Parts: sequence; C-alpha cells; structure tokens
Amino acid sequence: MAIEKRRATAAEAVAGIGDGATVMLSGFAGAGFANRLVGALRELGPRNLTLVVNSATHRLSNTHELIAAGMVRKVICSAARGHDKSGLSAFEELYKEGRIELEVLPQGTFVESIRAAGAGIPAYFTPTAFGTDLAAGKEVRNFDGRDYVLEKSIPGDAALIRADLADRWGNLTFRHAQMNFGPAMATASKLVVAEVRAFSDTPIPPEQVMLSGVFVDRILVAGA
Amino acid sequence: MAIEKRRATAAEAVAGIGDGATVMLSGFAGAGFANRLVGALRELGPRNLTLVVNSATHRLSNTHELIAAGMVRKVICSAARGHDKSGLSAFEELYKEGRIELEVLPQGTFVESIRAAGAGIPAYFTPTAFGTDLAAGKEVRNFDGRDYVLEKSIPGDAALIRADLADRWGNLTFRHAQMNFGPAMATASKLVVAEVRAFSDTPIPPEQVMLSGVFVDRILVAGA
Amino acid sequence: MKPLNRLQMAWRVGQDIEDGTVVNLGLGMPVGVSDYVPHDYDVVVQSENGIIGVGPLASANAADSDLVDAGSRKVTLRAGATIIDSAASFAMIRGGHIDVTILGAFEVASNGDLANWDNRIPDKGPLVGGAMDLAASARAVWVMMEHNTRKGGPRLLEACTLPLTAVRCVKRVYTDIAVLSVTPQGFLVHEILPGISREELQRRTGAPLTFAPDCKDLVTPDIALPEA
Amino acid sequence: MKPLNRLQMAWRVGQDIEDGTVVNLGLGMPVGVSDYVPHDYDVVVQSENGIIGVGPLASANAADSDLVDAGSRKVTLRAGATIIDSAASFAMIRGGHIDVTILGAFEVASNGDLANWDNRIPDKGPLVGGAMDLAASARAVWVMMEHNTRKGGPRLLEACTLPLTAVRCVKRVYTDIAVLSVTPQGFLVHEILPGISREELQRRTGAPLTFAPDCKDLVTPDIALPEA
Repeated sequence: MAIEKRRATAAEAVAGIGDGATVMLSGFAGAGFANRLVGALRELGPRNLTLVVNSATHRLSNTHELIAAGMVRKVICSAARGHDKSGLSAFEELYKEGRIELEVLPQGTFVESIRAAGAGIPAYFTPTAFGTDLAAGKEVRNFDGRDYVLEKSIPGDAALIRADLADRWGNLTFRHAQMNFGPAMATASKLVVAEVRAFSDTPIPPEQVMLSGVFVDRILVAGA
Repeated sequence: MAIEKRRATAAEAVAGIGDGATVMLSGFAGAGFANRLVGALRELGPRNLTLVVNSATHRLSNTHELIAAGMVRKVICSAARGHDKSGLSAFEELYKEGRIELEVLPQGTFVESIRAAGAGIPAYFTPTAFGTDLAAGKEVRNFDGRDYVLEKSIPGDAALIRADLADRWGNLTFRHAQMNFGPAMATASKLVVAEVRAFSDTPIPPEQVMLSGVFVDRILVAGA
Repeated sequence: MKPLNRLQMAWRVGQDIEDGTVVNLGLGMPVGVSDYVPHDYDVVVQSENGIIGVGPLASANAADSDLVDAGSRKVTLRAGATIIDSAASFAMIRGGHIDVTILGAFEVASNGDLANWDNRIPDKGPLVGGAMDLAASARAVWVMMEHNTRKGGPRLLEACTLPLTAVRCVKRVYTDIAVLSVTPQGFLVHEILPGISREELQRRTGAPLTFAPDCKDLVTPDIALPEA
Repeated sequence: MKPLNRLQMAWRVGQDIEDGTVVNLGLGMPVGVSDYVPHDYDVVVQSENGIIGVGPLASANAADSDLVDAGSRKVTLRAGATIIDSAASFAMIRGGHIDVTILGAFEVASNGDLANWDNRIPDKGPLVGGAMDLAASARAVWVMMEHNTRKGGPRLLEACTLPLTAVRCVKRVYTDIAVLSVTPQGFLVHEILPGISREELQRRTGAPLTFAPDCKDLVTPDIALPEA
C-alpha cells in the first residue's frame, strides 16, 4: 500500500482538529499563509484554540477570522498589533476586553521554542530578552560571564503550513520567503497539514526537497 | 571590492590556526572528510589542539595523522574505537597511556551542542543519556514527568569541512551524505574553511545553496 | 530445530514492520531487516547520518563514496528520499519522529533498560554513536540479539550489568529462540522456537518470564547465510 | 542648517558600513541605509524572515508576493543570495553572525540600554518581532533615530523610561543632529550638525555628553524626500 498524503478537500485536510487544540499557523510578512486551510478550520469551528502564529493580526493572513469568530482562547506570537489606522484588529478588541490570552515572545525565541519541541528539547537558554519585561519570572543563569534566560519548548497539536510543491510522500519545496515558520512548525506538531500550489506526480528530487515528508501528514493542493 | 573567499593553496587556507585551538572536522561514515585541509593542518603543526570530530579513528579520515603527530591534547567525539583488528588506533595507543584526553558524547548531543554554539544557545536539556554513565555529573531536571540532562554548547576556533561546490560568496552545496556535520560546524566556529570539489564562477542559485556563505571564510578548491 | 540465523531473525523482525512507518536500523544485524519488509510497503528507512529513505545496497558500479549510510555501507536512495545534515537528523530522532528503531544489544533488563554500547573491551576506546539518542527517543525501541552470550550466559536480565544506553526504553526483543515484549510486569514471551520448552527458555534467561496466552511457535522460512 | 531628513540619516549610516559585512536593517528608517552603501561593496543584507542577500525593491512587474523582506516589502535577491527558514535565520542572528544591525529606537541610555519595541500606546497589542534577538546578539548594534521626541523631549537618557529591548547593547547612535558612540563613560559625540552648539546638543540630551577630540561637523549631501 503506497503512502498517499493528498486529501481531496480542505475540510478533509483539517478534519479532527478539536476543541482546545494548539494550532500552529505559518506565514510572515505576507508570505506563507495557509489561508485555504485556515478557512476550513473556521468552517470546522473548534473552540478554545491556542494559536501559535507569528502575528495575531497580519492583514494578509486569515488568522483574524478565527479570532473574530470567537474560536481562540490564547495567542502565542511575536506581534499582536494591527496596522490598520482606522481601528483595532479583531485581536486587539478582544484583548482590550480581557477576553483573549496573549503570550508575546521575541521572534527568535518563538521559533526556537517551536524548533525545540520538534527536536526533543524541552528547554534551552537564550540571551534574548534578558533584562526585559519579556523575561519577567523566567529563570536566569550566567554562562561564561553572560546572562541567559531559560525558555521552554512549544509543541503543537496541529500545524497548517503553506508550501509550493508536494509529492505523495509529503516532501515539500517552498518558494522564496514562503518558507519562514513552516519547517519548524511541521516538526513540532502531531498533525501537519500542508497547503501547496501544485502536486508532483514524480518524487521531488532528493536535493530539492526542503522539508522531509516524514514531518507531513496531509496535503491539500490549493493552486497558486 | 568584491568578496572572494578562494585561497590558492591548502597552506593559505588553514593559516592562522594556532596552538591550543579547538578545531572541528567534518565527516562521517566515509563521506565528508576535508582530508586535504587536515593534511595542511598537519604540515602547519599547531600543538595542544582540541579536536571536535565524530570519530577519533575513522580509517578514511586523516584525523589519526594529527593524533599520531602528537598535535592533539583532547578529542571530543562520539566514537573513539578503531576497527582495525590488527591493533589499536593512534588514538587508542595514546589513550591507553593516558596521554590524550577524551570526551565522549552521544552523537545527537555532539551535533546539537555544536549547533547550539552556532545558534547562540549556551546550554539545553536533552533526554539522551539520562541514567547512563555519559550523564554522570551533569545536571538533571524533570519536565512534564520526563528526566533530561543539561548539555553545554561546543564552540570552535576553526572548522575544516568538505563540500561539493562553492561560489565566491562562500555559498556551498553538498553531495549526498557528505553534508553530515559540516553545516553545524560551520555555524559554530570562528574560522571556517571549506574544501570543495569545484568552484562555480556564477552564483549558486539561491534555492540550491545548502549552507550560506555567511558562515564560510575560506574556500580551497581541491577537486574530487 | 536450530536457532534462527541472523537473516532469519531479520526476516522475523521484518514481519512486524508496518506500512507507512519511519524506521531506523542499527549497525550489524538490524540493517538486514529492510530486506524482509514486504516490497509493496512504503517504509522510510532513516539513517542517522541524514539519509531519509535509504534504499538497497548499491551495485559495485553504482557505488558512490558520498552516498553511504551510518554504517559506511554504499547505498542507494529510495523514491521519495532526501538527505539532511546531522543536526537535523538527530533533531528528527530526538523529537520522536522515528516510529521504530531496531538495535542490537548486549543486555536488556526486564524494566526495559538497554545496554548496547560498551562491552568493556580492554584498551579499546569507547564508541557510542547515535545509540543513546535512538534508544531515548524513538517511539518504539526493538532489540534484536542472540538470546545468550557466547559463553551461554543470559542477556535478558533483571538488571543490566554493562553500562546503560538508555533506561526503560525497550518494547520488544527478538532473539534467535524467542520473541518477547517488555511489560510493566517484566518479560512476556510471545513466540518460542519449536523444540525449546518454556522451562529451557526460562533457564536461559536471567529474569522471570511470563508467557502470553496466545504464545506460539517462532517459525521462519529457511534462509541460508551467504558463504563466508 | 536643517536637521537631517531620514534619507540623509540613512546616507550617513551608509558611510560607516564596511565592505564584506553582513548587516540587518530594521523596519522603517534603517531599511533605507542599503541605498547608500557604495555600489562596489559586497554587503550581505540579512532579513530576519530568512533572506540572506536582500537586493533592491522589486519593480512593479517583477514584484512577487512570496519574495518579501521582514517588513513585507517586495524585494529582489542580490547575486550570491539564499533563503533559509526562520529557525535558521534566528540561529544566525542569535549566534552572532550578523556584523551590524541598524535599529530604530524610542530611547537609548548612556549604558547602551535600548528601548525600541513598546511605546505604550493604549489598547494596541504589543509588537516585538525580532528586535530583542537582534539587539542581544548582533556583533554591533547601531541606532538611527531623531534626537528628540515630537514634543522636544530627549531620547538619549541616563536610563530608559520605556520597556527595554536589550541591556547594554547599543554601540553607536545616528540622529538627525549628531553621531555618537556609547562608551564605558557614556555618550561620546563624534559629529554635530553645523549651527548646533555643544551646549545646545547637551540641552537636547538627557545624559551627560563627552566630545571626541576629533569631533567634527555632521555633513551630508542634499537628498530630497520623495513627494508624499
């Protein structure tokens, strides 16, 4: 029986993501959002989600739709500020009212903690944020004369990531800066769904694969 | 003034590696040894080196020549056993006599500690080696019911790595399993020298680069 | 009946590999297992030097000294393969992405402790390689080893006497005369070589055995070892 | 003379970028610096979303929504560029592989403390991005900011009043009226805009200033801002 990770519909691709899940969403600076899958997750409608996403508010991502729909209990991110001059983002409205939890991390800590979860490392020391409000309450230790903060890994129940090309083993390529958080999130989550531009009927050549299919469970071919 | 990282001779490529340096050597299982550079290092002849190399004794690497020449004070590795049935390796002879120091690490810890040094992480927790002799004296901590060992990063003064193709920015590609420890060692060392099969006069296409030239200081074109 | 030879042991383990899984095969006997996985299965063989999707050994004229597995064998790549660096490879291992690792061993204890890296040969340097990472973090650790030492002593013990590779990690043990699992109550026997009684198996084992209700004969095809 | 506009500030910083270095340019004013690096220099511009070797902005017909920098600007790649994932990009940053990062700021203290991420706008969510990683780990942190707030208050202080980004990290400050470095003895002035006296500069600064023996005029070409 051959491995075949393609799913026919976005609904099938996100099936099983349930209430209380920690869901990771790729994308940064306008590239790499799996918006088709995010839309399907909104249709599915699980509640009390924790989102792990670089920005709670990026205008080109559909993250805000999950938040506006009241499906999100908590956001772990490095940016939670809307750029819309005309008002507050969906996140900010709920945040102002104390109806959504927020954990802000420096972007490097955010992604290293995700990578750590995928790499079997429960905690690590980093120089980032030492002496700042974002290190408040965290353990500090000095190594060779410099102070570091202990940070914990961030594991996910599901990751919805965007890529360019997939083959039936789930191997992926990424276009340009589309890559960003996708590979790390894929290693850190139990269920990994990739929304791709196109499917390759032949195996992606070994040296062109950017993320091994070992980390990918389901593929949705969504076009450009 | 254009960046040009090529060096004309192996001697120029390793120049400046001095007494007491910590030198990382890539290579595993027969692939990825920078033997031309290792030979040049032996000619250069610095003393009291600490070698960071997966195997102290692999028959296809020239690591043993540095050890036999008495240049090495300490080896950090995951394998220090010769396979030569006819006798002991150069390392084992010195080890038996107590004339060389040895630090053995599980291979995953070995390379994660190198990666950590290159990534600004001074220490991290790993499940590997918990409850074994290789964790003796190391800090142990429980996270979510499982026990982990605290491991420290391993920075290098120099790394001698083998790759396939280089361009003038120092961007590299690797052939097959030649890659192994090279990328991590390159991020962890102050002076990084790559011995390559061939030089590309045009930039290596962005999506084919396997290690950014940001991590590479010198290139020796050594042929196949 | 004769105890299984190493190829028959590999065959027996191969029957338990599931389709679609990611497996890592230790040096020595375990690498032989991939020859006995059903041909229509998509099994991804990971080698800790970074190959994700090891194929059969390379023919002499296709052998490439850069395309080797962690045991320095010249191999091929399977369709769908890729190659990553060692840091990424061990991140994959330590992160729990390997479904099954099959390792050789000197000793296994009834609580699942594994000793497979240091058999205390005088003067020889230590060699741990990736064994500790695999044993600590693969989702399942299966051991493949002869039931007894060359001198006839037990390798399945109440507590290991040799330095440990990892604690409480072994789930199954395939020997030349039995198939066992490690349970909270200790070793549970699932299959015994015909001709060996439960009493004899117990005598040759250094820890108490329990026998599964459906315990059956350990049967494999005849597979001849290659001429030396 | 008029204070420098943001393009003149970028020009001034650009004069101090050395050939062959790896630089990261913060959002806002700092990204403009790359326009003023000598054309024959090989400077690698790193963007924390993973681009190693950002080139000029893309023309309208070459713009690609997947080829963006950390500020969502559609860019091109320079010769010798490559793209890595975010975990690798921040490993590069945190590992000390960025020679210089140029950041905007709200406040800089005379011990080098930097505050550039939280200016306490009511109701707005926090936004830290990669600033803390860059400030903590780039080999050199240079700040580019107006010397005073819109209300005329000082941004160069004995101690920051806003939440810190990193401690003791800033090496140089380029403002619209001066160029300063941060030394163990506090702010040292290297250049002052002609027409501003040392006394006036001190009045507009919230920490004691020392003047370098070779302190000179801050002079840039005329560079007009684009029409709004």
